Amino acid sequence: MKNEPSPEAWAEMHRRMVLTRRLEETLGEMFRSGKTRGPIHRCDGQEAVGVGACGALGQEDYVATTHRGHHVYIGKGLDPRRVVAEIFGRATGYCGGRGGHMLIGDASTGVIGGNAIVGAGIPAAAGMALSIKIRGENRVAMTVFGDGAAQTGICHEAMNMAGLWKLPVIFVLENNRFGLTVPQDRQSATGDLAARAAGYGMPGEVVDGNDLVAVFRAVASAADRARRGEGPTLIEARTYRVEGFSTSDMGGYQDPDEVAEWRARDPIRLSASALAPLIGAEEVAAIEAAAREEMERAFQQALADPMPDFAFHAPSSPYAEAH
Amino acid sequence: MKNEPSPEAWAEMHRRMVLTRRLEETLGEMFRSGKTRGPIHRCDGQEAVGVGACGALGQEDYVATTHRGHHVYIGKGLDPRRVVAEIFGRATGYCGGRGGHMLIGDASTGVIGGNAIVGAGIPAAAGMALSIKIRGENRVAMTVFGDGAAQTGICHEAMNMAGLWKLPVIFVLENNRFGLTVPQDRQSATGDLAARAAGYGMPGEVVDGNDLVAVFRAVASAADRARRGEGPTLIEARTYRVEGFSTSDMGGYQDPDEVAEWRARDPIRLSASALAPLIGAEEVAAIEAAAREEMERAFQQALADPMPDFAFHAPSSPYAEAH
Amino acid sequence: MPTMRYAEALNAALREEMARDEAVFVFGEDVGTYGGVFKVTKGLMEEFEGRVLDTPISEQALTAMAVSAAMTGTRPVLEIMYADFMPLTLDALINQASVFSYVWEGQVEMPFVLRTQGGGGVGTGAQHAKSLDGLVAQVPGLKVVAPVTPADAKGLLKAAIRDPGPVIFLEHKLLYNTRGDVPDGDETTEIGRARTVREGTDVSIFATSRMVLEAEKAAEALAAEGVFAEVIDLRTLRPLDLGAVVGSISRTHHAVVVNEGWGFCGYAAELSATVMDHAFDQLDAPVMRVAIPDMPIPYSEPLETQVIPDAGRIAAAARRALA
Amino acid sequence: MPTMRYAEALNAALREEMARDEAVFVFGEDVGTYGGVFKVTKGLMEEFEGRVLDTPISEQALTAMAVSAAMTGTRPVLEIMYADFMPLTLDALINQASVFSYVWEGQVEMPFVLRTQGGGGVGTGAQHAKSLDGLVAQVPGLKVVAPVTPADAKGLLKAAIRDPGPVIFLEHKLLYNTRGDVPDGDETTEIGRARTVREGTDVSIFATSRMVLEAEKAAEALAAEGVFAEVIDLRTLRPLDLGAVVGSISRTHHAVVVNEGWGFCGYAAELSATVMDHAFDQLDAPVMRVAIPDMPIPYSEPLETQVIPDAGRIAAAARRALA
Ligand SMILES: Cc1ncc(C[n+]2csc(CCOP(=O)(O)OP(=O)(O)O)c2C)c(N)n1
Ligand SMILES: Cc1ncc(C[n+]2csc(CCOP(=O)(O)OP(=O)(O)O)c2C)c(N)n1
Ligand SMILES: [Mg+2]
Ligand SMILES: [Mg+2]
Repeated sequence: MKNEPSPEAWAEMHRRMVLTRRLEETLGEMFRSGKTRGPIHRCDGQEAVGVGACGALGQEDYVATTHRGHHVYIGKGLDPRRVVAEIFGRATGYCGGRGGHMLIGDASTGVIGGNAIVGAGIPAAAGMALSIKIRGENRVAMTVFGDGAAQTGICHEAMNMAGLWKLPVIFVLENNRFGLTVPQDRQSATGDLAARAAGYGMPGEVVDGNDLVAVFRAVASAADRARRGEGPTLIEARTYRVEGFSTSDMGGYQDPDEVAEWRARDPIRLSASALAPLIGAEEVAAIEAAAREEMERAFQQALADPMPDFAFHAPSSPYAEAH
Repeated sequence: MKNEPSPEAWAEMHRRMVLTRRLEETLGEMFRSGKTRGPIHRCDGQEAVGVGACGALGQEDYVATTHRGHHVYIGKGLDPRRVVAEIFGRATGYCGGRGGHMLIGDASTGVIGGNAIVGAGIPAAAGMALSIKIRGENRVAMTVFGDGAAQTGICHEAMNMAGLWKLPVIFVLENNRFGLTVPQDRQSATGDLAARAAGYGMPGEVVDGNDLVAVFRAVASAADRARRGEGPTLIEARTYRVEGFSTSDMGGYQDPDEVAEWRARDPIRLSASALAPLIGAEEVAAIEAAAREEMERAFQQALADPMPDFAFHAPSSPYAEAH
Repeated sequence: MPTMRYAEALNAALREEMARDEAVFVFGEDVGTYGGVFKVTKGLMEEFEGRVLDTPISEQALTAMAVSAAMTGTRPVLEIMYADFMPLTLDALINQASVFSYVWEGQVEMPFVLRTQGGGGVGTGAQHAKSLDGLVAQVPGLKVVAPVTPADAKGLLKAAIRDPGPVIFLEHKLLYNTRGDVPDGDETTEIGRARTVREGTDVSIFATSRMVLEAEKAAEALAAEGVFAEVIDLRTLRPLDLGAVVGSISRTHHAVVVNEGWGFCGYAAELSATVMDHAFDQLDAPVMRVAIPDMPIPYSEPLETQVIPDAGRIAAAARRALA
Repeated sequence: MPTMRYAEALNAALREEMARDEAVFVFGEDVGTYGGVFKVTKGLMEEFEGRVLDTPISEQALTAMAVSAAMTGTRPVLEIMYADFMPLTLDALINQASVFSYVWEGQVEMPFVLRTQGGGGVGTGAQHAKSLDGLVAQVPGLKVVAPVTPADAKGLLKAAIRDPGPVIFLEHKLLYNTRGDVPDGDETTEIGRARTVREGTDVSIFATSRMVLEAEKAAEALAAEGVFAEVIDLRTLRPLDLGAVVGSISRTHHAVVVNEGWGFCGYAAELSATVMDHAFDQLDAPVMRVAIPDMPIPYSEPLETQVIPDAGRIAAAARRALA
């Protein structure tokens, strides 16, 4: 089948899902023991979206993500240690501690980047795609954004221009059923977000966001389409936010039955059982164990890394120098 | 037929179309002889949209319009003399000369109001509808906006909320085929703007924007729907901007054949020939002559009115007082 | 006089005003079921049916809707979750709210309140820690208040809701859990009046929002050195209490201005310029500006603490003024 | 040295830079087929195929796209038709452009130019006549320039396009038709350097954009009275040429600051505060602020002329400073 991941590629994506899962779980534990700073937005249960989507791209392709982008960071191949270091404000983090977990960027892998303004990744990716088109490059740009972000004005403007100019961009709508605490049907006039694609002259497709390979396939086809000059695609990956909005979440707005149902469809377990026939159950188990260990090491190293030193940064204002 | 205008109502709308036409033509003449100040955006050829839409509303209903809203002002029953006075910056104008032709407002007739920020009338009307809903009133709010405005982010956000909350609002998209100089197909990824309504959980309908009664009917039905609590409607009225964008237009981007075709479908002539069988051709002619005279008088009076006196207006800043 | 938390004081103000006046309604992201991410709107949705709305993530249209709803008979109280998102509201404030209060003067009132919270210190990063006071304080026709005590939080919010014009209400994320005495019942704090927190003879410290607490600490440290600082909580940023500013400087002849926004072109600049305009002859030394250096707010703790003004920097500025 | 109009000088700069560097592209509303409403982009679409784009009316996304396109290898030059629409661009400037230049420091450059034009005087009304210099000058990481002569229009635009960071380029609607000598070829004007327009000994007048012309007239009027004013065209609003400001005041000991934005919290406030910070001891009198009073700009001629600063108000301020 076209755009099917090779067993090796799948195994690598599986590994990255497990890395992400351990990242999120460890962050949760550290939050509970008071060792994190600022909000943390976990994406466990949604790993297949970020990892599957990034897995279908090349290193040279660009991706913009959100406040909940750990699966994209890891999915695009960032070094877990430097991701963790950034989350803990270390000098060795991807932003030297300046950005924090929502703003990680790494030009060398095309992660440009995390973004904590809801919706902002959408025009960001469209702008990168415009750049690609102007320069005549073979890259594509992608953004992963939320169902909440789909209601922002900037989403409309960016998608219209992407459709109009047939930009090489892939819009991955990660529909986890909530925008912060508000369920999707109380923030959107339609339950069918993918259908809005027609209004922007592009195809809209719904995929199972907990199915790694389904996400991979959809994005791979969209990337092909984009590289052929046929323009953008909207892919709505349906998943569910099984954790709270962030570490500060006080809960009380989610339906526990729904959460349990989705937990039962855990993307890592689904991937593992489909991958085992291809590479063997032991191999899957070995990959998972190694990934868990790698993430543990990443935490150990990152937490031992130094904090950054402060430096003024205001090249355009004379006022700062006076302080 | 339901929501058919009575002959009297139709005749009154016809009169208002002619008033608007004479307003625009006279402004054009005065511009050419250097007697206007600032830009003027003429709506002649599009009178049926504003006049037909406002004709289907009551005085208590709200309307927000654009930089090109003369047909809405006149259609909602504003006094031509005070409209002209505002356009010429007179103290007797609807804003005492403070607003100019793009910002006319009159609370007593629900004109709230003109707006020169493209797209801004859309959330304005949605906000009025929210107010109506909160207060449990029987009014509706309407906005007339352009095909250019349909591409703004604020349009998306406002329509989504209107659909979500089933607000009593009518979105009249006056598609005159241009946003300033850019044709519709070079600013929108889709030619079918009404179809976007589905993404906001509301019906979308296309009507002939040069057919006064078609516009009236569509808006009257939408108003009924809104008053029944069934929410908003998007009505795309297809027309054509037969004049330049504004008095400062240097032309060169319109297809003369297209302009000629649409001029042949003049909304006033179409209305006249359909109205004549109902009230008699002489009556139609008499209405038109009276309207032309009334507008002429309005100009004479308004131009004789005094200019305003300046007064500071800065209740919230101590700085202004120092000047 | 009961003691309560700042967040509770705000909640009480909302509850009392909603009970007092049916035209008051509350909307914003997560303000309903969840009671607001800072719990300011807790319990209101159950208590006031239909008058508390959870909204989509649509700051731009929400603000525009607050403006028009306010012009048509309701008194909206809109929550914008972070002051960092105020740029999204600025078209509605600058091109709508500010304009219509002047051009339609007398025809419509515009009683809306936009509540938001800013400030740094807890690792929320460059997109969630800013105080953009200078942006909104620039807009004619708006009032801008920033209470630091729970009493003023309640008193100013009640006054803001009753005000016939738009009021921007600036809270601070580090104040919600602070406690203080709050008068029972219907007391309001007059908009436009500063508060003398501590009398002094040597130097005047003018501060806003949480910076008032740092100024108090600075004053204590200075007192230990025999320097007596007068601390003025401006409370209202626009209209500024000119009398309080000039009066204090006429006694101390030295001034420090403190604001948690950027220095260059920020609110502290206006304070310095105001003193220049109105009290130059009283000054024995230049006004000292204490503000955020002209750079984004970094995430990592050792970096962030360097940019947020604190008692140490304020005291140092006072010493410089007196040197 | 050929003489040309300001608009032609800008056009020449764009043409030369587009020819010099294939990464430069131009986009914005009506900049293509029509050549821009002020004709600045005339002829470029034909000359540089695929590198000049007419856009939808989507200021918010367009600016965000300029930011990300600039980070991925192109040099976008975006036209925002009126400075009044800058609020729509501010999220992209404050939360994107400003942030990433710091948090990803070194990883990406961000070479984009946002051209816009502001200013009043010709009856364009409250939504089309503002100068919002203070809004954009507040943002760390941006450079802000405002040429008044055709030579600087060309020289600064070329420098802005070549700059590795974001530059906001402020034009003025009343300058496009002014003429002046413009050096041939590749000359640029250094960003960050003010220009002494006229030397003087008694009072320094610091002005921006078109206000420089009014300041010159004021200086002439003052000279007739025996008062010699030094007129400084700041040219760059951020970073401000502190040396030029302090240097001039050290000679004249009196200062007037002139900006066509609002006074309270506007750019003139920063100028006054800058003098307070850096030249207080040199001052024999307070700095006089000349700006737009804190109100919307009215439409009608006798009202509008009262709010736009002119030579008369500037000269009066200089006399007050020297009184
Ligand atoms: C413009 C803006 N408005 C509000 C917020 C606060 N906020 C952060 S995340 C979030 C919900 C986003 O929902 P969604 O896009 O579905 O992403 P998810 O958290 O579900 O991944 C909100 C309201 C923000 N960061 N930016
Ligand atoms: C936010 C904003 N961007 C740009 C403009 C400049 N402008 C004024 S009218 C116009 C075209 C509007 O097109 P459309 O909405 O179709 O209205 P029409 O003029 O065709 O009636 C533009 C770009 C503006 N006033 N506001
Ligand atoms: Mg979501
Ligand atoms: Mg149009």
